[in-house]
Amino acid sequence: MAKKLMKGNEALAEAAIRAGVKGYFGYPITPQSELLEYLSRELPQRGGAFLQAESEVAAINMVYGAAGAGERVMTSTSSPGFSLMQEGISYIACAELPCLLVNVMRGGPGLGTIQPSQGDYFQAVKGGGHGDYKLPVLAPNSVQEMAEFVYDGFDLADKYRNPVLILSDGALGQMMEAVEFPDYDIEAHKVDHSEWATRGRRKGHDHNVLTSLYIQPDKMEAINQHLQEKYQLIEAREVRFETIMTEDADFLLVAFGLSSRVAHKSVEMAREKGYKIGLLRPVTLFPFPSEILFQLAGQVRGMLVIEMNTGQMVEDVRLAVRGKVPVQFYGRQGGMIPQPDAILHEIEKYYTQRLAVEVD
Amino acid sequence: MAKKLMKGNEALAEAAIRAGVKGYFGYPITPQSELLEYLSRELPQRGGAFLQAESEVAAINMVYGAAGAGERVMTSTSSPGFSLMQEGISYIACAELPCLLVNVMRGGPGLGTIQPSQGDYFQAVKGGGHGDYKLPVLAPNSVQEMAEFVYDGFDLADKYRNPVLILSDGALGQMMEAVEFPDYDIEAHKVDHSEWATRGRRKGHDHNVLTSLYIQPDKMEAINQHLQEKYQLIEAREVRFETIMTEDADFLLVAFGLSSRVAHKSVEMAREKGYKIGLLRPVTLFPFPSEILFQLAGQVRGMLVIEMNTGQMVEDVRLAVRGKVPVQFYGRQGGMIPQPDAILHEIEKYYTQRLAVEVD
Amino acid sequence: MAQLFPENLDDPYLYLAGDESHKCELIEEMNQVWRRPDSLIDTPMHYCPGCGHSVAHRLLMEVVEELDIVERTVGIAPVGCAVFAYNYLNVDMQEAAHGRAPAVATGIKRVLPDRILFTYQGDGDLAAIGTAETIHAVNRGEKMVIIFINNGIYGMTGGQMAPTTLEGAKTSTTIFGRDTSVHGHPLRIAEMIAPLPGAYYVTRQAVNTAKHVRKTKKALLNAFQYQIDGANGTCFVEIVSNCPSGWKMTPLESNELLEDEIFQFYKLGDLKLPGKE
Amino acid sequence: MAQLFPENLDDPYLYLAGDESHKCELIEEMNQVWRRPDSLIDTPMHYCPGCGHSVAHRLLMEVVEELDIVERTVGIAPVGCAVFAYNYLNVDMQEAAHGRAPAVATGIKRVLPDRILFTYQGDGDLAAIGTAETIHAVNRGEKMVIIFINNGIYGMTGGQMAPTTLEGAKTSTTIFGRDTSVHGHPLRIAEMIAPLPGAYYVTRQAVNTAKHVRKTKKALLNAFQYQIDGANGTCFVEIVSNCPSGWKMTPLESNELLEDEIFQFYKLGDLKLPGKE
Amino acid sequence: MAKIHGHISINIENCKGCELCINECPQDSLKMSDNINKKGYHYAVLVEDNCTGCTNCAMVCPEAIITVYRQTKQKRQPVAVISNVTENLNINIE
Amino acid sequence: MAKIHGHISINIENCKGCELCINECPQDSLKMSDNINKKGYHYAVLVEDNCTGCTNCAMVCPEAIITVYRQTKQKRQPVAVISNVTENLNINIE
Amino acid sequence: MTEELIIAGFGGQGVLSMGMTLAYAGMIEDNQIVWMPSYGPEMRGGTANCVVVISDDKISSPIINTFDTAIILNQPSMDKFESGVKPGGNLLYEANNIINPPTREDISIYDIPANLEALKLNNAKTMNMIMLGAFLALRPVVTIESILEALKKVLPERHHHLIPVNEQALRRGMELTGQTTTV
Amino acid sequence: MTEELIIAGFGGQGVLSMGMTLAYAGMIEDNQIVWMPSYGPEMRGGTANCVVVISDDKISSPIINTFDTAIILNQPSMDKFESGVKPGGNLLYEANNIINPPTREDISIYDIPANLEALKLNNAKTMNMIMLGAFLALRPVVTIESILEALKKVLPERHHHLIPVNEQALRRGMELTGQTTTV
Ligand SMILES: Cc1ncc(C[n+]2csc(CCOP(=O)(O)OP(=O)(O)O)c2C)c(N)n1
Ligand SMILES: Cc1ncc(C[n+]2csc(CCOP(=O)(O)OP(=O)(O)O)c2C)c(N)n1
Ligand code: SF4
Ligand code: SF4
Ligand code: SF4
Ligand code: SF4
Ligand code: SF4
Ligand code: SF4
Ligand SMILES: [Mg+2]
Ligand SMILES: [Mg+2]
Repeated sequence: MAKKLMKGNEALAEAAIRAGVKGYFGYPITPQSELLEYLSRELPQRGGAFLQAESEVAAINMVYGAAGAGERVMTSTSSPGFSLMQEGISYIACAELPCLLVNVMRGGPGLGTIQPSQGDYFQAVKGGGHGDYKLPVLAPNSVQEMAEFVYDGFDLADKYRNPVLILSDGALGQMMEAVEFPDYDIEAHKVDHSEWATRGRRKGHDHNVLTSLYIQPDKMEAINQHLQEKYQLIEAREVRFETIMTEDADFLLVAFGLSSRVAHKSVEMAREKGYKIGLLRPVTLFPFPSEILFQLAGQVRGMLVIEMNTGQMVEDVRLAVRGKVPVQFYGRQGGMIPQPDAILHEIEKYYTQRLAVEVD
Repeated sequence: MAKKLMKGNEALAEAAIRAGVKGYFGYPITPQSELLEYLSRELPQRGGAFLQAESEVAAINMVYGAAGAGERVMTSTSSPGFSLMQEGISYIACAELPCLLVNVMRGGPGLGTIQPSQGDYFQAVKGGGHGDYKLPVLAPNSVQEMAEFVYDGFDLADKYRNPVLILSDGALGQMMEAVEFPDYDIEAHKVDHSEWATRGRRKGHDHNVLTSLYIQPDKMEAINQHLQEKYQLIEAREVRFETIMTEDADFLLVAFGLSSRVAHKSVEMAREKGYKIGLLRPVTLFPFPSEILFQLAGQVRGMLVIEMNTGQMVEDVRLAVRGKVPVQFYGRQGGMIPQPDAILHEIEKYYTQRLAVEVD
Repeated sequence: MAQLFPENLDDPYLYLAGDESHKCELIEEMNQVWRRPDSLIDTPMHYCPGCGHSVAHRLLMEVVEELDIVERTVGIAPVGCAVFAYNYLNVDMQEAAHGRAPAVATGIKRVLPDRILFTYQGDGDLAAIGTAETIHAVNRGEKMVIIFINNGIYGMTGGQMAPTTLEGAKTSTTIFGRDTSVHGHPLRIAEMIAPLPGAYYVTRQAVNTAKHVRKTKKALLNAFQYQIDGANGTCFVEIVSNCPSGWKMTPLESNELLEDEIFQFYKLGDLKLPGKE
Repeated sequence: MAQLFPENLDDPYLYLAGDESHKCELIEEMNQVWRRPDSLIDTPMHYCPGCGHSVAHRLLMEVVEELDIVERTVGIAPVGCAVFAYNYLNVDMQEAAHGRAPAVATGIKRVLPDRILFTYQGDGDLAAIGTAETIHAVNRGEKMVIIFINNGIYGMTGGQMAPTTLEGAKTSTTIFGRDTSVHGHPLRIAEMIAPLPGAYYVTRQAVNTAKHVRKTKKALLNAFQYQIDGANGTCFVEIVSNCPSGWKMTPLESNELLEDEIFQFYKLGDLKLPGKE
Repeated sequence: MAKIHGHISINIENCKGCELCINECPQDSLKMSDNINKKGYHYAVLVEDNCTGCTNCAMVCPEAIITVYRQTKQKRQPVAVISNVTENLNINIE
Repeated sequence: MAKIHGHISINIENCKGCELCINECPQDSLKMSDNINKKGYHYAVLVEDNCTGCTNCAMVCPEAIITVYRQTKQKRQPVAVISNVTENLNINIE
Repeated sequence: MTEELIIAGFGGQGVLSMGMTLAYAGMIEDNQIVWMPSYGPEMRGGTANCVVVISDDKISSPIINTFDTAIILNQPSMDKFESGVKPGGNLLYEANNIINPPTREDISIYDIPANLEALKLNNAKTMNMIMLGAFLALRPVVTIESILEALKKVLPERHHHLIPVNEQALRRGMELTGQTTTV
Repeated sequence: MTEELIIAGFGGQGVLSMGMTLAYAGMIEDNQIVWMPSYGPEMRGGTANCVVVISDDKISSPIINTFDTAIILNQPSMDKFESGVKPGGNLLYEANNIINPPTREDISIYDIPANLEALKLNNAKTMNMIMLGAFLALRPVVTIESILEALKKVLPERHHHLIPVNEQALRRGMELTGQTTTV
């Protein structure tokens, strides 16, 4: 396939079509609107339904319906819109419906700014909605991955009957890079959901029912335990991460998404200066690569987590390393993006102050 | 003051009136509807405005408005409704408006069950809405506290210009216990918000503006940092917890809200059997009593966290103890409530298996 | 009359429960002129005695059977007393979040346009929290049947005021009666949406008398038939119903209230017929 | 004519920017028949050239000044191009979440009933995501003025279809034109809410010509006066406006489109006058 | 016997005693039993033999537990069969 | 001079060149400058002396940057003052 | 002293108010009390129940699933709660409403014809007070005076004239368990 | 080789498409590229800008705030970005649109009369290509052929007849920085 120059939002939209998306329901919001606009143009011509919903609340519930019908469907939004979807996501997770969600994050809280941010990490991985549920969360860091993770996302969703979230940000959504769409055989990846989907009663069968209501606590508890088992399976099987120059590292950066690219640059700069720095980039935020982090905690003498927020993933890193090494945090907020030299500065601070650093 | 026998929901409502609430905006949902119903009867007769909103989304935005006007206002709901409020809460937190929120939790995810649960812990303390914000979260465990925490909640809200959440559950809301309302001088607690509130332009002043929009990233970053400083202040000053028989404990239960009462009973049962068990009950979930937990981690040989969910606060406990002692979890879900004897059983398991237990 | 009042039973009426030995001679399948529709699952419903929801459920199943669309139909019942509708209606069903049934149904219809969709919503659901979803589904002319059970109250949650509650009516959040200057006015949703071009057929019916039940069935038959025929718009069937528990009265009293007061405000009849403005 | 075209300046027009030395003799305060209202903060607005939002802002400030309610007024502007209204309107202002301005204003009005409240909402805001909040505020008869800037598009986010977008209109989400059978019909919100008993005064105006501007001002004066007088309901002033950027045309073209097409669909005039049904 | 053209049967265990059927019966054929069913409800019973099988009771019964029978024309004993007309015609005595 | 009854001043640095004022002026008194202001917009200017001070331009100017002046009746040079009528009456020459 | 009690039956049988009266009485006597109802749509045509805990000590857990005493007013409740009575505990049931009587042998079972007795008092609604009286005779956790005092709280003013007949019912109930009260 | 470039001016000046053309050309030549626009309401009547990074190596960070080259088309952009040019870098600006020219002495500054030249070409819209040509003469990160190839991608089919005049503009721009291209 030839390379194309595309915005992240558009690459994601194009990949969704190539992954066989049958329904898209969304609402405009900067900086994800190109995704919606692209699909409004392309999807109806290429075999799917596009609908601009009256709100994000409506959009996520349309997804609930269409996913319940057993079709590949998705929505996308940005931070405030994602907050409005939380009730719906909790329903979808409980009813175990496969679908793809996209949050192209911007700076918050509140109306905030439309510039890129990673302030919705907690919302994404701890469950912004009520109750105990989890979404597999994929965090791309390039336009290429904005496209690739769509296929993976849909497949994971179908495999586990669970909504999957692509957690991106305004910069990844807006920027153009070269992208190559992998071959993907829609038919080969099709999963037959007719056993549970509400598509009209199958001949000779009882009706299918989708619900998240179990008024009897013991039944609801069983549902919770079933969900937890599924999430444990996902944790056992689907952890994805990238290691960069970790083999001999004595200090580790941890960063996801856009910040991982900046961190990568800092690692290169630091290596040039002779520091043995590595980078661990979680690709799945749930399931979180705790295992590798715990391993690396046995090797490095400290970790620095870089995020575009006030410190969210750093908690998961600390949970993973269980006190073995100090874990520090450097972040920028509100649309500001960490700069490689500022990170380098933090790294140098660490090396000069190493002895003074207490276990955190 | 004479004692009254009241439902938790009603005691909370009555306390709100005694604390001078001037506006209540809410929407019916089990198991918090009594709170709404009580205020619909009482508040208009006792100097406040009651309005049944058309939805939880509307309710939280009415609160945003009325809080912005500088009046004591509140809303209450239960889990699915609280999810719908997340966007609004993020706005309120960013605009720094004081108000009281109440979530009378029920079992989730999805529509779930109306029975009590603690499944919204993460949503409450990690921010269910987008962006980096925090709410002081008070977790009562009796009808008496359902009332008392209202005063405290409003005062904290005014003091820090921040929404405060009372995180309760269906059992605490529905059950009746004796309650005594403390003396509370509304006038003495009144805070003058006219400097920032939007009540009509003050003579000789420029207009007041309330917003959460800062389109320039550097400004938005400054807002974020300002908020973080405030949250750090709250963490330094407002941690509340209760210790029960911890002095000589070599094993610690940690539980909040309703589960802390059950855990208390288990501690008594275990003490009778000769086990040196203590209980740490976080009263504020944010700020979390990490300090005391870290201290106790130096004393006990293990901790067991009891929750009515699949394990949420346990993460904060683990973060607090930084790997010093193993932290285990026992929970029930979906409206099921941990039973004292089951907890005792877990404790006994711990003592018999102590040697086999690895550092978690 | 031996068959009607068999003397050998303690309770002369009990035989009617299906004791084969005491059948009236007419009790033969060929003489059956009405029986419970097969698609109404054979289990007791959770509704309070006399509640109109149950009748509406039954009619719905009669209609999908008669139109032979049991296997093409997907229903959405959001939260409200009818949230358990899926326990009774033997067609594919999705439970929906409060107020969002029209959005859920839209999602399904857009990806499976040949299915027959209906939503089944209460008035708290459709006229309060779900106002936007309702209006926009109708405004888009989503090809579905919206069944709107207007009982003027939040039944499920214990009798709070609904947008549709009549002026002066006492509910658990308006214990001194609905005061329009504080609580707003009773909302006639059907009147509001009928003028929308996306609304194809809008009618208001009731199920409190046999006559009304028959009319409602007719209305439902029409609505589903229009959808089957590919009508370019939404069919909206309001059923003004009772809620004996929420209204704190007996079923008979509740039906009287319907006739005496409620139908004065919510006038029964068609608000929009296909082809007519 | 020396004063009009001073020859000693490179650019003969520049002197008009306020160069005191080249004043026309009429330029004296006592001769001023119109000037920017004081409460419109003296700073350039961020709106695109020719955008109707700016005119509406100015009128609003003229009106609150003339009615002497600058110190009693609280305004709510939700997200949309007018989200920065607080940078221009020197009355107390709250920015609101998308669609929620009527709820926010309700909150304030209920705790401070003697304040004068207005919301200032776009059509994406009021007619899409905020449908429920709008309808219920009006249905409750909240004592406030709702100013509804209907420009048939989502201006702020780059020109996507709004519920109010006309049939056939091309937007960034309907690049082949709005097809009512897929995207729904253009929604006439004012027509929908005017019949509600909570609606006290409903009017549709425009600001594309001096004549329309004067009428709009009158309408706003009425609306605020009613609220000052304690009118028992909501005043709703729709302003059909342009969005040159979203429509991808010049301001003049956009105003032509208004006259040629848009006012045919959104008819200007009063939809409900106090005391008349 | 000649009067019986209709009949109903009620699944009384599922009756909730709402009395709507009683109210709706044009023949006053129904009344509430003094006894209760397992759920504790008094239940409706047919007490007269004048049921016409009009289905009114079934129409309003919320529980859909009333089955209605009616003597169909076809089933009524033919008194005479007249031939040589365009269609077969059975004459029944009402 | 006799023709000048109205006049306007435009804060050209804030003009966005939308041309609405030009279109709306009944006297065709305005046109766009060939020059641009600091923001890069061509701006409107008064080019005729026939302005009546009707305020039309100001009404439609989105930027609210047009100030309109008009010779007020009181200020115009009275040609004659006629007394002995119910009200003072100034006669101006238009 | 701690008494953990469940009262269960139909919604209309006065289950919740019976429990609330007892709870109030407990409070009047300065005990710790918890009253916890079942709630939600399961009330709709189904069973209603409430748990009452009365203790002279702090009540650690308001949620219990075994009981010192169960007062059962209909068959579904019997089916549900019989097994929850602690060995040695009491099970009182309204005779008329139970088709399948309880079978456990490790608890004391009392079959109270409260409906019948209430009809004798010409007030069917006093059934619950008869059951309460029967319970109090067995487990005198509060005095009858406190109950009467509590009734004043629980009953709205306009029903206070019914307190005498309720007292009658309570005393009749006490007789039915064949015990004399401590009063 | 890595070139980090910012192009900034008014919305209507072709800022974004200039950057996009360059980015496409970079891709055609198998470089790594990132094109990143400013977005959102700040475009409304304000400045628009885009950053282009072209590199033969992996681009770690798409977000930069110092630049090898800045192409500036109006005064507000000059005020904002002059300071961001790396010491030794290039600053090209459109002469006609700048009132206060840049003052830094540690960078190379080029004042390009692109508007004027575009008018000479009878197509005011080619201004941006003149600026691009001027840049390419200084920093031949891609060939002019690749730019022309890229234009085919960036321009909709119906505007392909404009490619020749754009080529003219590019070449004219190259001359203006007084250099000959590598082509
Ligand atoms: C988001 C949310 N808010 C509130 C509720 C609680 N709730 C459940 S049903 C209902 C209203 C029921 O009233 P209606 O829709 O009229 O149905 P009815 O029970 O009267 O048939 C409410 C408020 C909920 N489940 N979810
Ligand atoms: C919850 C949420 N969804 C979406 C957005 C993005 N958004 C901002 S303004 C807007 C619509 C603007 O259109 P309109 O209300 O018509 O105002 P206009 O800009 O046309 O004046 C949208 C969708 C948002 N800020 N918040
Ligand atoms: S509460 Fe009302 S609506 Fe619900 S089942 Fe009972 S009677 Fe019907
Ligand atoms: S985008 Fe449209 S509505 Fe927004 S400022 Fe520009 S012209 Fe006005
Ligand atoms: S079928 Fe008609 S006549 Fe017979 S019992 Fe029913 S209502 Fe009465
Ligand atoms: S209508 Fe049905 S449920 Fe009601 S009393 Fe008659 S048979 Fe029983
Ligand atoms: S005031 Fe009237 S006449 Fe004068 S320039 Fe303006 S529009 Fe023209
Ligand atoms: S209307 Fe105002 S902004 Fe527009 S051209 Fe005229 S003076 Fe300039
Ligand atoms: Mg209802
Ligand atoms: Mg708009």
